[in-house]
Amino acid sequence: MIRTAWLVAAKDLRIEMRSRVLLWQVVPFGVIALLLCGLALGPAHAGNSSAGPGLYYLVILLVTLLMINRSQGVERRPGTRSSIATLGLDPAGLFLGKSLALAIELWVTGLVLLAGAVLVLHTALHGAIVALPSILVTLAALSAAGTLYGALTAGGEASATLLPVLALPAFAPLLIAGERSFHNALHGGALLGWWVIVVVALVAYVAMGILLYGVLEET
Amino acid sequence: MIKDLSQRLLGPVTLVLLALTIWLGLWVTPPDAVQGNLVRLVYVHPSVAWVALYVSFGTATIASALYLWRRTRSMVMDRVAHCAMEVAVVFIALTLITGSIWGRPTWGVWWAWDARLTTTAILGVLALGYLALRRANDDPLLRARRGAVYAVLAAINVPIIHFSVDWWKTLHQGATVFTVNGKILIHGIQLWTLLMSFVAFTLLFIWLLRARYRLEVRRDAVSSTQLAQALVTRQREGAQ
Amino acid sequence: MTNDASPVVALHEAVVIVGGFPLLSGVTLNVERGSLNVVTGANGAGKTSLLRLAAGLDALTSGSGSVVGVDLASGDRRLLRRRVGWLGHEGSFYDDLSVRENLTFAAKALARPLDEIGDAVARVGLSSRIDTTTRKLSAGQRRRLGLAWLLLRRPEIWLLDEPYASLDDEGRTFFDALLGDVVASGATVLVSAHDPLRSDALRPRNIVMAGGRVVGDVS
Amino acid sequence: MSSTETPLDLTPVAPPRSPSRSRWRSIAVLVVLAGAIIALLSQGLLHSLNYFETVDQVLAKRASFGTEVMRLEGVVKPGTIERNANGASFALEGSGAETVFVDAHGSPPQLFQANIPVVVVGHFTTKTGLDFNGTQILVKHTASYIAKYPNRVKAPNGTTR
Repeated sequence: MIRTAWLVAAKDLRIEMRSRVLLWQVVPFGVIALLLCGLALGPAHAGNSSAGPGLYYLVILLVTLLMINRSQGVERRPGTRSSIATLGLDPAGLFLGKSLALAIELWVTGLVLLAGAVLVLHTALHGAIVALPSILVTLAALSAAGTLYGALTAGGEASATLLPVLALPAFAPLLIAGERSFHNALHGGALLGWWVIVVVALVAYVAMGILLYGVLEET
Repeated sequence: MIKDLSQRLLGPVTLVLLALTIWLGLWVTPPDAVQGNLVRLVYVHPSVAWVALYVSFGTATIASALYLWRRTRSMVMDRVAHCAMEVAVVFIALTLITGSIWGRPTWGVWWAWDARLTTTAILGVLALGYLALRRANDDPLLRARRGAVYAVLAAINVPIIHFSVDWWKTLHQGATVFTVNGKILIHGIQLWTLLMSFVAFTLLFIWLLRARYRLEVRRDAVSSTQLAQALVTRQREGAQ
Repeated sequence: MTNDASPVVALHEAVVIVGGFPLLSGVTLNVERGSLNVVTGANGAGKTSLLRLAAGLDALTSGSGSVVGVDLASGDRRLLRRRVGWLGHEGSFYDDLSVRENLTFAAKALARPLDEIGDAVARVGLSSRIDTTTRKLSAGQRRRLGLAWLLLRRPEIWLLDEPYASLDDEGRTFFDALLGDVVASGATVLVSAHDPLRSDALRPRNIVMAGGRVVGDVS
Repeated sequence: MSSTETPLDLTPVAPPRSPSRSRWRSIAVLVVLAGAIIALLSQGLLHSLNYFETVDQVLAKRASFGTEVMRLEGVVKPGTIERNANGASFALEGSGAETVFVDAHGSPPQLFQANIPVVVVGHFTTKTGLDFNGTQILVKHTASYIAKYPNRVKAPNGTTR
């Protein structure tokens, strides 16, 4: 399982290195979304709003949806699908590998967007640094959940529209916990409860993925 | 024999109990000291919410988990899960509507960012997502598997969503019938009417589920006839 | 491995229904170990579906069958897929990876020696393209990539879907010779093709399909 | 393509043994999953915070609330309600005699009246004073439903409230 996970994760990251979809499409999308958030707040609030953490995570969710589609897309070309299926990879390892690769990609994107939030939305730099651990764990939970929901919706005609409907409600607690812990890192406040939410979500999704990814792959 | 009788009586008994609940709730029970006639919503809202959040969603979750468990995997479980989730959508919608009607005069707002309210709304979207996922997959096997995985994921999400919203902020009354010190804080006839409403709406759920299940069995029968025909047509292609 | 006397593929009234359409409508077929079999028939006759069923890529809806001793109804299809060699007509592996990267990934997944990759690629005449991204290969070159994997994999049953479709004359000659070698080494081959094989040297068994069933069988 | 080199070795090779579905792995994962959910539930039940501060809490440590936006819960003191063009002003009392004076904007909900618990969203006007500036009044659900005409019904134990 672990061996397969490393193999798959390395493969997905190599595909990203070759195709640079993240660099040329996803990150620019995230940056423009952040700018639009600033514009939506209006000139009075764009520079000094307390909505920074929330908007940051909202943009992260949108970016995550794009990256899930990409992550599943590379597996779903008809020829790719059958030839990879005959390698008979362990589904739990496949899930872990794809989640890990997605998490690493999300971390990179998340850091770039965090810098963007500091620049554009004037989020305090020291707060952003304090919030970094919770951001990394939240993004890991998002990628585990995203890999599951991606596999759940992949392949159909309407998969690109179905994914947000299914995944966003499940992302809601991560958005809340991420936003609150980011906010509390900036302004002070309790963090323990939010760590519990994020860590439990991470553990739950990884466990469900290990148990159930095979059921989703076997069709 | 007994099974047959109970099946035949299910519908009439449900209707009688619902009618009794309405009669007791609207005419017999007195208005509340503070809430006045608004208190009558207590005979609808909690019991509808109970069916929506626990009975129907719970049935769908358990049936889905049983489908995923290899030994109990069958299309029966898939059908039960699907039908229960459809009923759940209706009851969740009713919960939100009655809650909103109650919230407006007591809270002054149609919508409050309250833990139960928000969780219920997200649960409603989860249930709708389940139905959307089923519609998007034609193949019965694929549909059953994906639906079951999604339903179990949704169920595990419920406590996570609930507590995250709860800690975000909370405003709602505590448990009414069962308080911590076991003291019942509701008056005699009101209590009996409330309990009757729970029984009546639970029976209504069972009745609806059964009707929906029967419809699904017939649909499956139709599609298996169509499949048999398609198979014969396909074999004839080869004979020519 | 399974007993030599039993057939490698044994199907009885096998029906495969996908999305409400009967791809196979009752196939009864035995394939002996070490034999060369060509499945012919018009478009939509069920050739590809038969090979996909044998590869463990599609599930059996009704009827019974086994491939290399794995039961199609109750067995683990993932374990079956690990044992077959599959060459689809839609291309193979990941478009964004090079020939070498794709083969390395597959070889690691099934514990095949990496130092044989160069040899296998040379055999199919792709040496000059070994570091080319698969996306940039022509349709014929992609088939050769799939073939190189099978040379590296050395499966006990070769399932080749329309392998002649995009090959030039030189490729066909090479391919005929290869099939002879495969059968001689004790593996079983199922090939789908539009027309019966032209080569007289191989003397394959010709299975004719129509309407999702076997309608003719010439040894 | 060339077939001139040494003949290919194509002797079939079996794939490496794959650990087929391990029962122990599933059980271990289920245990971890159950542990996570139980941890969440226990935390959740410990932490079930109220999102308002009661008048008593506020009076006890008034300084820590300053003028930040908060939700204040208390009972409307009878005889203090004054409705005006902007909304209403009234006094909120806790268990003691001390009260907080609330000036709320916006029309109060239908059920707003004396002697009921309400939650007011707003902030104190000064750092230490007891004047509260409200933007919204929420009538709090009480968990008890008590008949308006107690004499019309009898509780099972024969008492009336």
